[in-house]
This record gives sequence, C-alpha cells and structure tokens, in this order.
Amino acid sequence: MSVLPYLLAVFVFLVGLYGIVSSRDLIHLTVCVSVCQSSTYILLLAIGYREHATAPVYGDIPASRKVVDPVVQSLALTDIVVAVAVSALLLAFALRAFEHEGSLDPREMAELKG
Amino acid sequence: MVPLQSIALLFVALGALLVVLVRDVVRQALILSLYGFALVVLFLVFQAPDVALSELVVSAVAYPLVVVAAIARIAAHRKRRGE
Amino acid sequence: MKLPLRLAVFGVGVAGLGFLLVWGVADLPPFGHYAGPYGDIITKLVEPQRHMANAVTAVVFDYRGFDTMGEELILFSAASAVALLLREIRERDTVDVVDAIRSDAIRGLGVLVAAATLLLALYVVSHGFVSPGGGFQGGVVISAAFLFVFLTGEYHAYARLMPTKFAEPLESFGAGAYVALGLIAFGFGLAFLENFLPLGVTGRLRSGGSAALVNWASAFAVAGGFLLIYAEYLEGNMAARYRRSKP
Amino acid sequence: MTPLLPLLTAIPLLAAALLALAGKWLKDPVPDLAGFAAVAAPLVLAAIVLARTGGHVLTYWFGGWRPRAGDFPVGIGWAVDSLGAAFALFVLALLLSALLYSWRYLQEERYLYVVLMLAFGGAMVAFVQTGDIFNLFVFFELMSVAAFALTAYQVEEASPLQGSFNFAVANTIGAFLVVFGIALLYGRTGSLNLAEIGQRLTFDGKHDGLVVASFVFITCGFLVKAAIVPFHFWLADAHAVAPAPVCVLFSGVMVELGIYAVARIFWVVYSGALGAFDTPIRDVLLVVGVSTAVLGALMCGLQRHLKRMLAYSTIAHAGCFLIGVALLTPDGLAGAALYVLSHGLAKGALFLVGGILLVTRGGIDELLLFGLGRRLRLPAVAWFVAALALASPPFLGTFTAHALIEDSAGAEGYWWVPLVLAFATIGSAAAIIRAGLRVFFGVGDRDDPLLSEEPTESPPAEEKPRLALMYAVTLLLAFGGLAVGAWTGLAATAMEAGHTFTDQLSYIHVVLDHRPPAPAPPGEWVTTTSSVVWSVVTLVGAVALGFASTIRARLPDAATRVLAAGFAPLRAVHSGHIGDYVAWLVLGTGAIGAALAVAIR
Repeated sequence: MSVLPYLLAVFVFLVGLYGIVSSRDLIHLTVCVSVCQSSTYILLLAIGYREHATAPVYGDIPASRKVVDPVVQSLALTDIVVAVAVSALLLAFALRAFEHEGSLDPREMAELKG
Repeated sequence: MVPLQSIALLFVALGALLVVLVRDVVRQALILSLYGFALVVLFLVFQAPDVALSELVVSAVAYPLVVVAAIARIAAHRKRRGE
Repeated sequence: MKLPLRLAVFGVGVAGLGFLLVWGVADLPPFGHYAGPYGDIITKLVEPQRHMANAVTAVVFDYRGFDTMGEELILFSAASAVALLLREIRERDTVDVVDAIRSDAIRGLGVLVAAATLLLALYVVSHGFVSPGGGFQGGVVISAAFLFVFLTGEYHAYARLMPTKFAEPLESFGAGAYVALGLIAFGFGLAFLENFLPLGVTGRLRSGGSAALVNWASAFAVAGGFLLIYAEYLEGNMAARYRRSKP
Repeated sequence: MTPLLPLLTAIPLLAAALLALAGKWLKDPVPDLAGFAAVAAPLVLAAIVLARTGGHVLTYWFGGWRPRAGDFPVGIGWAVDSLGAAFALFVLALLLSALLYSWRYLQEERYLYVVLMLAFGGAMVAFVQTGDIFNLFVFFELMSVAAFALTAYQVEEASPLQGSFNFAVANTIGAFLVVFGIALLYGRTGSLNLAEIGQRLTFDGKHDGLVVASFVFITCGFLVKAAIVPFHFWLADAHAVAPAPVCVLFSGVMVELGIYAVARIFWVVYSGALGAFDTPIRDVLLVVGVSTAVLGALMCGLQRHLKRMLAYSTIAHAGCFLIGVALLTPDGLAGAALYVLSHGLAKGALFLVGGILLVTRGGIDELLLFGLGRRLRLPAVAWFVAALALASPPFLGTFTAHALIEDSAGAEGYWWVPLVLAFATIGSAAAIIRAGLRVFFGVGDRDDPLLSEEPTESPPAEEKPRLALMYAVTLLLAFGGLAVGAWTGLAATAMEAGHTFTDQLSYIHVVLDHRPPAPAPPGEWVTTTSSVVWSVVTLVGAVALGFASTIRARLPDAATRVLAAGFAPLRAVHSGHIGDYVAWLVLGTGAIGAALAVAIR
C-alpha cells in the first residue's frame, strides 16, 4: 500500500508512452504527451505527502500542525506551466504540419527519411 | 492511506488509460477534461490546494478547450479542401 | 517500422524501463512519510523570515524565485512561438465575422460571469501570500475570465476586450518586469531577486516584501501568455465557425 | 566579480522581453543592434568570469539565500568553475556570430527571431552555471522551448514542420525522464542543491534501486538532448528544417550541453555513491558512445541534403565527446571540452556556408548544387578549412582533443578508442570533403547511387543580404576551429579545469562550506608519437575517402547493390516517424538501465 501512489505515477507514465508510440494522429499524440507529463506531478506530490498533515498554508491553523512538503508543490506548479507551454507549441506544430501535408497521421508524413 | 485517496488514485489510473485508448480526438478532449478533474481531486487529497487550483483551470478547462479549437481548425480545413 | 514491430521494440524497452521505474520508486520513503529536510526547513523559516502564511507561494516567489523567472520565460517563448506559427494561417482563413448569438441575455450573462471571474482572479493573485493562490494561479484565472466571454459567443466583444495586441504586450511586460525586479534588487547592492521592501505583517495583504511585486509580474506574464495562446487558437476558429453559420 | 554573475543570463533574458514588448514599433536595424548589444555585454562579462575562475569555483546565491557554512541551502545557488565559465563564453560567442550572420538572413517578424535567440542563449548560459538540479531542469526546458520555436521559424517555407514536432516530442520525453530522476533524488535526500544531494548520497553510501534508477533517468534524459544513439533520431530532422544560423547553435553548443549535464551530474551527485562501480558505468557509456560515433559516420555518407549530412556528422562527433567523458578521467573530460570548442567553431562555419549556398544559389542539395559553387571562393575556403579542422590534422583543429582522449584511454587500457575516433572522424570529414568537392569544384559525378532522396529547402526571402558580414563571420569561425589545435597551452589549462570539475569533494566544500577549492595539479601535456601517427592516418584517410566518394557512381553495379542493401536497414530505422523514435528511446533507456542494474546489483 505504501508505494501505491508512486506506482500510479509509473503506470500513468508508461500508459502515456504507449499512447505516443501507437498514435495515428498528431493531436492524439500531443494529448498523450500531456498525460505522460501529468505522471511527474503525481510523483512529486506523492513524495511530499505526509499522513495526517495539512496543506502548507497557515491561515487559521496553529503553526505546530504537521504540514506536507511545500517544495514539491512549487515544483509541480512550475511543471504545469511548462506542460501547457510545450503542449500548445506541439499543437501549433501539428496544425502547421497538417497545412503542409494534408494529414495528421505520422505514417503519411514521414518525409524526413534516412 | 485514506479511502478517499484510494478512490482518487483509481479514477486517475482509469482516466489516463481512457485518454490514451480513445482514438477519436473529440471524445479524447472530453475525457482529457474529466481526467483533469480526477487529478484535481487527487491533488486536493494530497493536501496541495495551490496545485489543484492551477490544474483545475489549466488542465481541466483551458487545455482541453485549446485541443478542441485545434480539432475544429483541422475540420474546417478539411472541409475547405473537400469543397 | 510497422505498428507490430514498433510495439515489439517498445514492449522490450518497457520491460526494462518499467522494471527500473518500479525498482526506483520502491526505495522511496513509504507514502506519507516524507523525510525532509528541505520542505521542513522552509516551513519553519517562512513565517519568521518572510512574514508569509503560504509556504508554497513563498517558495515559488522568494526562496526559489529564480526558477519561476525561468518558468515565466518558458511560457513567454512558447506563447510568442505559437503566435508566430498560427498567425499566418489565421490571416489566410479570416473572413467577415458575424456574431451568432444574438440574445442580449446571454451576452449580458457572459460579461457578468467574466467580470466576476476577473474579480476572483484579482483576489487570488493578491492573497497569494495569505491563502492558496498567487500570481501563477491568479494569472490563469484572469485568462479564464476572457474565455467566458468567448464561450458565450460574443466574438466582437471578445475581440474588443482581448485582441492579441493586448495579450502580447502583457506577457512581455510581465516576463520583463520579473527580470527587472531581480535587477532592481541588484541595483540596491543586494543579490539578484533579493527582497528590497519591508516585509509587512504575516496574514495581511501587504505582506511578502518585494516578492509581492514579483507575484504581480508573474500574474501579468501568465495571464498574457495564456491569453495569447487562447487567442491564437480560438480566433482563427471563430472566423471559420462564423463563416459557416453566415446565411 | 561574483556579484555580477546573474547578469550573464539576466541581460539577454531582459532584452528578449523588452524587444518583444517594443519590437513592432522599432525600425529595421534597431532590434538587431539591440540583440548584438544584449549578447556582447554578457560576452565581455563571461570573459572576465573565465579569467577569474582559474583554480576557483565562484558561487552565487539568488534572492540572497546564501547559507552559512554547513547550513542547509534553502535557495538556488550557482557554482561556476573554469569549464562552466568557458562554456558560457563559448555559447555567447557562437550566439553573437549567429546573430551577426543572420542580420539580413531572415525577414519574417525578425524581432521575434532575435527574441527567441536571446532567450535560447540566456537559458544555455544559466544551464551551465547552475548548481541546483531543478534550476537545471527549468533552464533545460527554456532552452528546449526556444529551440523548438527556432526550428519552425521560417513559417513562410513549405519545409515540413514535422521535423520540429519530432524534435519537441523526443526532447520533452527526455525532460520527463529528468524530472523522474529529480523526484527520486528529492525523495531520498530532501534537497535540490547538487552539492547537498551529492554529500547526502555519498554519506548514505547506498547504491540501491533508487540511486541507479535516478542516475539512469537523468543520464538518458540529457543524452536525448545530446543526440546519442538510440536517442539521436530527432537531431537530423530538426537540423534539416532549422535555419542555418540556428543550426550553428544546435550543433555547436546545444547538443554538447546534454553531455555537459551528464558529466556535471555524474561527478557532483553520483561519483561518491557509485564510486565502486566506475568500470561498469564506463563500459556502458563507452558502448553507447561508440555506437553513436560509428552510426553518425556511416549515415553522413548517405545524405545529399547538406544540413542533414552535417547533422549526422554532429552525431558522430557527439559520440566522440561522450567517449571522452565516459572514460571518467579528468584528462578525457578535458579532451572532450577541447573537442567541443574546435568542433563547435568548425561545424558552425560549415552550417553558415550551407546558409550562404541557400541564399546565393537557392539550394541545399549536394547534387542539385553540383559545380554551382565555383565562383564562391571565400565560402569554399571556409568549407575546406573547417573540414580540415574536423579531420584532426597534426597540431591543428581537433588534434589536441583527440590526443588527450586517446592518451587517457590508453592509460585506462582501452586501446581501441583511437580506432573509433579515427573511424568517426574519417567518415564525417570525408562526407564534408565529398560535398565540398562536388559543390565548389564540380569534381566527380553528378549522380550518386548511395545518396537518399530528400525534400529540398527553398531559400529564405532575400532583399539585400549582407554577404560581406556573412563571409567574415563564416571565415572567422572556420579559422578559429583550426587554430584551437595549434594553441597547445590550452591543453594544459583544460586538464586543470578537468581536475577541478571532477573533484566532487572540493565542489561540495566550496558550495556548502565556503572553503576554497583544492588546487588542481598543474596540467602538463606532451605530444606522443602515436597521436601524431593517428592524426596523419585520419587526415589522409579523410581526404582519400572524400575524393573517392565523389565517384561512387563508377563502382560496379554489384558492389553498389551490396552497399545499398547493407545500408538499407540503417536507413529504414531513420523513418521520420515519431512513434518509432519514442519506441527506440524507451528501448535505449530500458537497455542502459538493465545493463547498469545487472552490473551494480
């Protein structure tokens, strides 16, 4: 049980990779990349979690309460921005490639061979 | 681990699997949004409200919308080519 | 490679990669037992040192503010690139735009919801050091406010409110201001991005010192970056969609 | 000097944002001039920093979070040694050359081009200076995103954007691997500072699954950027579509930064904990490096698209850099560093000649350009001087680099390393010479059964190219690449820098305890007879094979068929299909991981 959340991250990562490898549509593929990326936030947040602890925000709670790790949360925040930025760029590439090739299937656009 | 966490974990695992396995991009965008919501719940039970808030806006709403917009553009383009 | 062969290569690889992943995470401390020390040191220091109630925001904009600067620039570069790539297609596709939704009630509702979201966003940004929130999340919510205008179908209102000519300077300004704030501290003879303002009282709105300014710079950069991305994707679409709905 | 360190990266990044803000209203030369200034100023600073790092490691703490000696570092710190400073200087120098060259090269929204180049350069400078593992990742991503955008810059062109797509997906997955590694390390050590992580791992002394897996993930993630087999597929696609001045940075520094990161992380973080396993790590990295060098050398003999051919040549040399680092000795590292310098300048010049051909002759295809470059005398000079620099001639170009790596390999008992370096060098230089002979002199035949069919690139819109400036920059880089080998004093300096770089304990003491670094033993380099012999062999081999390759069409049909059949599987693997690339990436990571797991467990 104590490794289950970590295993979830591993699972999501591998599932995303499978999606990328087997994809037949660049938009589908881009979404799979973002699934892959979501595994990194899951892993980060799972590592910083503590049993019976609250969020690292001290609005009204006494400072003596046990809190979860704030650093992994800030890393996950950074990671989310990176993810969206990259995904938006990938979609734009896919759109342009479609303009040029008339297809979104990676098999039909392998012009760069050898 | 509390039951709520287990349920959230299960939903995320299922969501990820569905997003990848659904090959129709419009449906995929819809499921992506649901997957985003599952992640939001997971982050809340992981005591990460800041991350959950960002995830809610970005991955559950904004990103799927951008994907749909891209799909619509492709459809429009295809239609024009077909005409 | 044909699909079966590709999957075979992938399958062999995944056997190794999956084993490696599981082997690696199995040696992590058990779930729920993070051993520290980085986060613990921060949670102890953040109140006395920084007068901030939200440790996450303190890490994002103060202790590790330099990372966030890099992150804003990532968003800035990506959004500029998306604009560059899609603008040309859009210019080719754009024709006259007619608003499809003619109901004043829906229009009014859209603007109302957008205004409420915007207020919420400003609250989220400004309370970042007090409660969950801060420049990044707030910036995202600001951009979402404009999405509501879009979703209620008011292209002209949306175009007036949020053309790219407004999103682009906003993101550049935010990213630039972030770096500039680092350099201002530098100008005071402090370290890059070091705090140069009084810290204020914990739990109050005006706490956080110059990290509060960094917080706002980041809000602008994020809001601008996201707006630009939406705009580039949605506007071309609006044009396509409305052309079809035209009588 | 230390307080000025952040300016190296802050000036280009601030200039990028300001230029994006005001770019639309600025009249023509202003964005370019601003770009030159925003690179030249940190360039001067970087030179001063480099002069100050001799034997020192400069540290800088952002936000003023300098820990007291022995305390836990809560902020982000930079730690700059000679090698890091030299890399920063080199990045900025190549960036300035590329910007000067492209003054009139690209027209479309050109202020955005300058903006992206500045962000790219600023990110690379931060990447080599940082001493924090997550900061390393952030600037890795910034440099990647700017690079993705730059490959797709010529939006008016019908060039296949799929090259950029493949580049972006492969590198993004590499970045995920890096994050997984970082997360594992954070779970174990609770720290993000490289020195602190290294200290804790060494103190733990464990070499369990977590340590091995995180090492494999971070190494493989960065090797994707370094275009090492089997992670290299994206590189040729990206180079084929990116503008020539951007290729200068891709081939000259970006790829090399991947190897730099592997070296930095290995020595600071893992060299203590995995100290007893030097041999298996060395063997695995050497196998990977050798495959890269051989594959790159073979593939560049098959390309007719000049930029794609040069990209495969970069892969061959990247394999050689990795071999130098993989020896895990200070001298091998020093050799790799010198190699990067000489190769970056020479390869840069070659790409710039490619750009000149595009602008003046409207093509980048070796056979279509056959004999068309006869009147381009200065570019021809630059092309052959750069080819010579890469062929490792005695006491010029990559000679000292080769010699250092070979001597170090010999001392470790790897007698076959010179053979591999010679093979890679001959293969890559011969292809460059072959193309040069055909394009600039019309030597040999106009048809070549072994070259592949490639889509050709159409030239960028051109009003009045500043050809004089383009020629000057190109020649400067070419002769610079050649001169590196002649400056033998540089070898001793590089050896000292290599010692400082590989001294884990000293690095940790400097960063965490503010102690001065342990002095590096003075580098002393003597030319051995065997390195001169090998260098003559490679030079003669490269020239002979280069001439011979121009008349491959005259081979008997049977021989051609056998050769073509032999190369066919190699070609087929480079399919241009991103799914294939990712499958190989997964296989490579799994294989490297399995090999190390077996050896270390």
